[in-house]
Amino acid sequence: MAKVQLKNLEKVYGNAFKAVHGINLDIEDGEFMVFVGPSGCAKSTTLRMVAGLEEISGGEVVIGDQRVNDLPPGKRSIAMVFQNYALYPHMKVRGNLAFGLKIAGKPKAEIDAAIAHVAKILEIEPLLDRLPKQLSGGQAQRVALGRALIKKPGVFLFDEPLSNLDAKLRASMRVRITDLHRQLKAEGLSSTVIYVTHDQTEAMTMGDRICVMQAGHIMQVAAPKELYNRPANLFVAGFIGSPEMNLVDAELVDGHLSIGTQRLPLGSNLQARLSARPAEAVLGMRPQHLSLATDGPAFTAKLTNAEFMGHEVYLHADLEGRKLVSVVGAAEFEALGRSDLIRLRPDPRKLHVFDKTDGRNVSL
Amino acid sequence: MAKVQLKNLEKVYGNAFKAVHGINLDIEDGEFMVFVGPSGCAKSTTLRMVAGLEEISGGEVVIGDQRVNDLPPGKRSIAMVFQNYALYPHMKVRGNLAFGLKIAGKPKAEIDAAIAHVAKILEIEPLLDRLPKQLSGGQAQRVALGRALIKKPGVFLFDEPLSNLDAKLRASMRVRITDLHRQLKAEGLSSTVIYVTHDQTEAMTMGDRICVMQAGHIMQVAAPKELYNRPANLFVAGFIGSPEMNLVDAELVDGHLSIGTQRLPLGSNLQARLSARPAEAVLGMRPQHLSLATDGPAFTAKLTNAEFMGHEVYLHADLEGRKLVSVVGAAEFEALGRSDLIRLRPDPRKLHVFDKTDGRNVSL
Amino acid sequence: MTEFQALNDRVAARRARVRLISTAVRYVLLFSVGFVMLYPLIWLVGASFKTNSEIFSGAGFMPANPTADGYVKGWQTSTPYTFGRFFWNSFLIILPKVIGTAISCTMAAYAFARFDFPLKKILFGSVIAILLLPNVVTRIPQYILFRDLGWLDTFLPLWVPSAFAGDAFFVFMLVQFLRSLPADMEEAARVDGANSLQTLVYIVVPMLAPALISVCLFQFMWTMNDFLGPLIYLSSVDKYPVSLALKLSIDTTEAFEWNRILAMSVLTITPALVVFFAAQRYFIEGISSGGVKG
Amino acid sequence: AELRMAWWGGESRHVATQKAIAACGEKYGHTVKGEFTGFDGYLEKLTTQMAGKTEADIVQVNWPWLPLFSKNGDGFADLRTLQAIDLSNWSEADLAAGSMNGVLQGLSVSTTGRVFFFNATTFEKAGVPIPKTWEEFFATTATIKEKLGKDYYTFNAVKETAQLLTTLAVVQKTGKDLVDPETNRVAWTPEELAEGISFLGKLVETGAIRSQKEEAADGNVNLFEKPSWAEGKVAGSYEWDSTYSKYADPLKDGQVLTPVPMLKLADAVTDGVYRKPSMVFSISKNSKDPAAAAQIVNCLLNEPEGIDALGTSRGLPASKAAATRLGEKGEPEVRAANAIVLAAGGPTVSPFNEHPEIRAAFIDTLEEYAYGQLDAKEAAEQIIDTVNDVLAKFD
Amino acid sequence: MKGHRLLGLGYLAPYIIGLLIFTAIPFIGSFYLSFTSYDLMSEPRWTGVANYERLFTRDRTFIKSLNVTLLYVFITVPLKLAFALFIAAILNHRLKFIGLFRTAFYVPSILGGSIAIAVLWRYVFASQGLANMALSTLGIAPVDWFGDPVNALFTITLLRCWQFGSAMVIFLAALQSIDKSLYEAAAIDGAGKVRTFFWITLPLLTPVIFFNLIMQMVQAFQEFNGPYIITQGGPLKATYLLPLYIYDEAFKKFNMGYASSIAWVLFAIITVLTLVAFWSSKKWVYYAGDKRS
Ligand SMILES: Nc1ncnc2c1ncn2[C@@H]1O[C@H](COP(=O)(O)OP(=O)(O)OP(=O)(O)O)[C@@H](O)[C@H]1O
Ligand SMILES: Nc1ncnc2c1ncn2[C@@H]1O[C@H](COP(=O)(O)OP(=O)(O)OP(=O)(O)O)[C@@H](O)[C@H]1O
Ligand SMILES: [Mg+2]
Ligand SMILES: [Mg+2]
Repeated sequence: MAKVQLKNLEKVYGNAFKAVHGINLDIEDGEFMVFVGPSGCAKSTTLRMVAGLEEISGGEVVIGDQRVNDLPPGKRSIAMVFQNYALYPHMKVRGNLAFGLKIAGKPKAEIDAAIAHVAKILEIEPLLDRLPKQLSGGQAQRVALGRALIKKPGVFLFDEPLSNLDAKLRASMRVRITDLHRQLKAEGLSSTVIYVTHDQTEAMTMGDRICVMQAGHIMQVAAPKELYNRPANLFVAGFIGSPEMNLVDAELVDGHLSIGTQRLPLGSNLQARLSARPAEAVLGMRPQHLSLATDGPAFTAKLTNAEFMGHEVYLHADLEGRKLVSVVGAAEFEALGRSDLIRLRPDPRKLHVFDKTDGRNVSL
Repeated sequence: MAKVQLKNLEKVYGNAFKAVHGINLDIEDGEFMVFVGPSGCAKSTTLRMVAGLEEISGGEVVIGDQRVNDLPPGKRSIAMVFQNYALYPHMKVRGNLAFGLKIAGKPKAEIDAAIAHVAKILEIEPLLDRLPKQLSGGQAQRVALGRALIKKPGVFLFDEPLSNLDAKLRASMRVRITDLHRQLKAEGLSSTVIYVTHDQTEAMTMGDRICVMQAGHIMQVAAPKELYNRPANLFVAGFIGSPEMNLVDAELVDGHLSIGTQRLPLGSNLQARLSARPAEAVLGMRPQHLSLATDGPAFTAKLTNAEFMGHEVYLHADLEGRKLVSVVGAAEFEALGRSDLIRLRPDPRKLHVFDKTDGRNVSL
Repeated sequence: MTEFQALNDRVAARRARVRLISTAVRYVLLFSVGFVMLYPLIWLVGASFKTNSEIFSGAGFMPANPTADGYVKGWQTSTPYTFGRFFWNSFLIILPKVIGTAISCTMAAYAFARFDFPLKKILFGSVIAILLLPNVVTRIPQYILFRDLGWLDTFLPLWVPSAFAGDAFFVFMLVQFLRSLPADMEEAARVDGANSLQTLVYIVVPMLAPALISVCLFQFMWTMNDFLGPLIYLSSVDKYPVSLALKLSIDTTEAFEWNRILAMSVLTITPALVVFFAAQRYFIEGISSGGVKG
Repeated sequence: AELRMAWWGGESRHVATQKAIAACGEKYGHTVKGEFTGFDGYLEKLTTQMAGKTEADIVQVNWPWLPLFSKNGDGFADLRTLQAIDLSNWSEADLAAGSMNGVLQGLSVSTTGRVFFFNATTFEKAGVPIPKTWEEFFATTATIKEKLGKDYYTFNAVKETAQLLTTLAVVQKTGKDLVDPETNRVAWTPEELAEGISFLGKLVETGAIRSQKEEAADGNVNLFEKPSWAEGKVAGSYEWDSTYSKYADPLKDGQVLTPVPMLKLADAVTDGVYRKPSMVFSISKNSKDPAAAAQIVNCLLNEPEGIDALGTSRGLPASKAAATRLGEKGEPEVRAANAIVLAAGGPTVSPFNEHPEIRAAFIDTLEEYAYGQLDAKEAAEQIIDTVNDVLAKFD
Repeated sequence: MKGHRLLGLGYLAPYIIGLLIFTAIPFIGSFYLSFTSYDLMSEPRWTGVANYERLFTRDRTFIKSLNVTLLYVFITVPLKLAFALFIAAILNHRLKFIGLFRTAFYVPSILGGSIAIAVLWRYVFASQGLANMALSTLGIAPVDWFGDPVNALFTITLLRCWQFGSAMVIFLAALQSIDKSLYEAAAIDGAGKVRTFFWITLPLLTPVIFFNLIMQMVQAFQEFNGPYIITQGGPLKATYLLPLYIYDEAFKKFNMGYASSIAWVLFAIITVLTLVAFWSSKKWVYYAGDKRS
């Protein structure tokens, strides 16, 4: 059992800077939990408190059934993969893998067997006798993964493990890690994962649940689909999804949507869905839900830029000073012909309305 | 006039390694040309020969109407933006912008005016009195851009300027740079751009034309759409597009497509399109053109992983040992229900066939 | 096309010429500086094979009538012991001193670079203060201290202070070096279950190796050359290290034989030079990275 | 008893002394451990040991250091209280020289003094005889420079030799040592000293010696290390009698170096010889067994075992017993030089002549004089003032 | 994580013990002695600030020696650093045998104390020595290296500059760690070699220049061997550096108390100058600043 619970977890740095403001979070056994958020939001700090690398200023961390606040990292049944791999530069790959077991006083035969096993899974057998500096980024990352795996920890901690890799490698390592997680789970091994990233794509594709953080606070914890479809607040809405959700000041009156001077009748009664009626509303539309209208009512905007993505095109438009992005199919864009003005229609069922004052999504 | 011409350009490094094998390329005045290719393919080397930072071993570089082989970089009417910004760390932003003009002996008033102008365009006015280390990545990149802009060069050279930024920033800087290019062009300023990247998304979205390189050779030079839809060879096909094109050994017989033991009738006569009949063929299908089939003939594959991307889902499947990726709408995937096996049907009009021996696309 | 080629060739030739000249100038400069740097060593070796009168006849280094006399006589010494004995004594002083220095300075540097504790600033200040204090004056109080400890005429005063990280310079150097190393590997080790001592031994020390090697080398060379320390603390001739033995035959009021002294000088610096040349790569890496992070 | 004995020296002295202490130790059933080193650093080591009261039981002390270590005669054991030593072997003068404040602190091992060495070969080459008076000397110098060349010098005087030459000139004129034992102040008037200094100046002017500046330009190389000395281009010097070989050995091609009696000024009242114990043996007052130490010292200096083993490794012994036993042993030239020193007349030399601060006062001031920063009169006054200041500390 | 604080002290324990016993006691001892009259033979006698008073009011030698010392430091340090930097800059190119040269240039620093070197040094700079021979082949009049009071100090300075190895190695490492793209950016901005050096390289080196400056300054203030062996402080005390003076007072003249007071003044000067350097460094040293994770 390797549940992880954060209870009122706080962190105050030596310079009296409060980095983490009383976080509460339960991570289930075997769950793949992703911490995501912009740089400096205290993802690493939180993770490092779980690991025992950072002193806990308040609250507690429970791993399994044990309060671990006062346990050293080595005793917490965790393993960690660092952003820059942190391989021991003076040991061969084999030595890197063996180190933790050696420290634990495991017999040599057992260590060798464990290394062989892990090396096989990660396909790093040919690398075992190399030094870290003789490894490519992806290889080093796999060795770092191996060093974590070999300990059979209750909880895996990852701190932006892929951010030093290039796009292609990142995509393939992403799949590799989730595969691995599934495999461990299938084998019935403890395999709780806490994975820190600032890349929303990684978060979305990898996490069972995602914990979105900002400035030391949790903004929302939910499964990726939920986050994408029902962001709890402006911050989450803006952070999750690519390209970013369009967020514009708007007015909703009488089944009509006004942006700037333009006014559009909404087919469905969006207003009815609102749980509150904010004084000032911010309207959220995902670029994918803002389509080119050939006929019918639509907003007219100036096309400023079109990014060709192969199958799709990202249209950047200017609606009376408000920048909007719309994702349309390449063929559809083609059909549009050369034109400066485009007509855009949001999908009323997919609109979000946020209260500008507190950022809450009032349209859930 | 700032056309750039590369004529039989060659580079042999001191260790007798031939990095560039006689490249010919004409870049029009005002054109945004992207060099793309995997790491080590000599993109940078080529760019640096244009810049004058690397000696030219053979052939020539012509900028405007002038052969510049023997001109020092400062005299070539070029400006360059580096991957790691290469801001002078000991000078304030203002000093960084001013350096080139000071060297050129411009009067102070003129320099100040130029700085004010550029700072306004790039919205870096509040940063002018900061040191580079006090800038965030995006800000530093804008300053680097400013340092190039302020010189009003004939040609802008970019060497992976965005690869140190995170995904979000990269996306917005991408747009900013193309906007800027357009703006310069609109103002009638010389604004030829050579932009090096290994990121195909950047290449696709930014370039007027893209030059795909591999191992010191040009593989194809074309507009993004052309490249995407009509890749000249296996290399370009695999490199351009995200997720990568599925490339599998296949047989095309009698209007049927066979992969492994499975055989699928093609509606259209793909064979008729082929310009040659390769002994061994490689079939190329973009993930976007491999859709879930609810009925009708299709390949059956094992679903190994599904990456949720918000609007879309990347399905990773295994077809008798061949890994395939398919991009499907989230809703579509939803409808599929929990299942290990999926049925995939390629769009026959979008299939590419390559000759395995020389990699040529025979289906154009 | 041929015109092209010709032009290219001409330009290439000119460029090659410029490069050749610049390189030549550099090498000439470097070689001449190098010569000036090394000449003393060459002279020393040459002169040690000269006869006494020839040594003073000029600054040339080639002996006219080479003789190994200096070495033969020098090795015998005026004592019941040969020079070998003095080398052995030097070794007995150097070995514990170097080991003690390496261990204690590493510990101190580790503490300063990686831990927070009360009075840290003041204690680090003391490192700097020791660095700045001219050591002539502490000699007498120190001597009396060792006398009271009963350590006179033993090797203890020579290496015990070093074993307590007394060489501030080394502590300083290692702290600088350690600060420039990322702490990630140490954190990884702690996650792997290593306690701080294990982390120090298995992770920090290996990474510190270049700096440690230069510390050991410096300590080796300085100790080998140190004359005043042994002079003051050692009285028994059978405990003399080579630095002291070298001066045994130098009585400035009486005649002395230069070639023997030079021969022994050569022998004396040989270990330091051998060790230096053997380890110079690490050595230079060590001091440079120790110094870079001001 | 277990005893320690400390000395400085060169090769031969170390060997001889080790033999001697072994022999004497055996004779009296003591073990004596030698602690020896070169001259460099010896003073510093002894100083530290004296400060820490850890000096060896028997110490070889340079005679001029006595006032430093034993200003009041209480730095070392009082040798007169130690029965084992047969003091009758020394002259009263020797004993007086080894006493501080009337207490016998050190036993003179040998007597040494400065004599003139001339390169007979060079003089022969120029066809002039070796001079006997300063007047002859200046004349000869002129001839040699004329006949052999401007780069020939007849004399050498740097650092302490310059001091001692100045002293010689003054003493010959006045018959007085630097320090008046009655008043413990400088016995010379500024005028007298100034004349001595001018004498030094005259040596430079006449080209007998090289100027201080030229010497410095060569790095103040020791005379015996100079090629010009080896070649006979410097034809004379004023050196310790015991150092004959040091200066004779480097001479090339069979040139002959001859010790010569004091050159005298026309109006000299004395030879003005600078004669002193070269070094003394003292016994530590912290010694656990001073009696045993005394036995050893006596054995070394007065008994056959010690005398035979030591030979002339510390010069010709001052002890009568040793002198008798050694007879004619030792190099003849050294003996000749020593004979000159012993035969010459002059006032008793005070150890203050070589007190480090007084010596520094001389050397520094003479240097300023040589560089033309002071005239002879000013230099004399400056020296006398400084020396008196130092002496005052010993009142 | 608690107890971490004490752990640090634990690792520092040897240093602290050593500091208290082997350093602090003599340190305080010498400070005490500086207020006494102590001839080593009899007990120290308390004299209050008399030593210091004499130093600053009546001791001409001290003033002279202090001047010489300051002059020496202010000549040696810049000269040595400039030379080290110059050689490092030459080495900082893709040349063959870099390792060899680097090693060769370091050798003098190892030979340092050997008396044989002092002997040779005298021959090199004697009036008819190698140095003057070399000059005469270049048609330059011979120089009075040791005889002239001004030159003598300079000659000692040369000896110290000859041991430029460690400063050079540090410069070289710093030079090699400068991002090449900065030079390229400067080239594209049109800056030539000279301007690039003064406007880019030099400012970027300021941290190591500062480090070397402090180290060399501290060393120069404590210089002893060179003048001791070669010139004995002369001529006319032109090379009579303070450490030499301290040594003479302590071990030749037996004024240990007085020597201590000079040493403490020297210590104070070094400390003050170091502090001044640190303070001024804020103005001219550019700090890369750690990019915190
Ligand atoms: N040792 C420290 N002392 C003081 N403040 C710190 C320290 N470490 C981190 N912080 C601050 O705590 C906050 C959270 O830092 P943290 O490293 O956890 O962010 P992060 O979310 O991991 O960011 P990133 O994505 O850049 O890694 C930041 O504002 C940071 O400046
Ligand atoms: N100075 C050099 N000496 C020798 N070979 C070099 C040198 N610089 C580059 N190369 C080689 O030339 C080839 C092209 O290098 P280049 O840097 O141009 O590649 P690139 O396409 O820019 O790659 P990246 O995407 O990694 O920047 C590579 O194989 C590289 O190893
Ligand atoms: Mg982080
Ligand atoms: Mg590149």
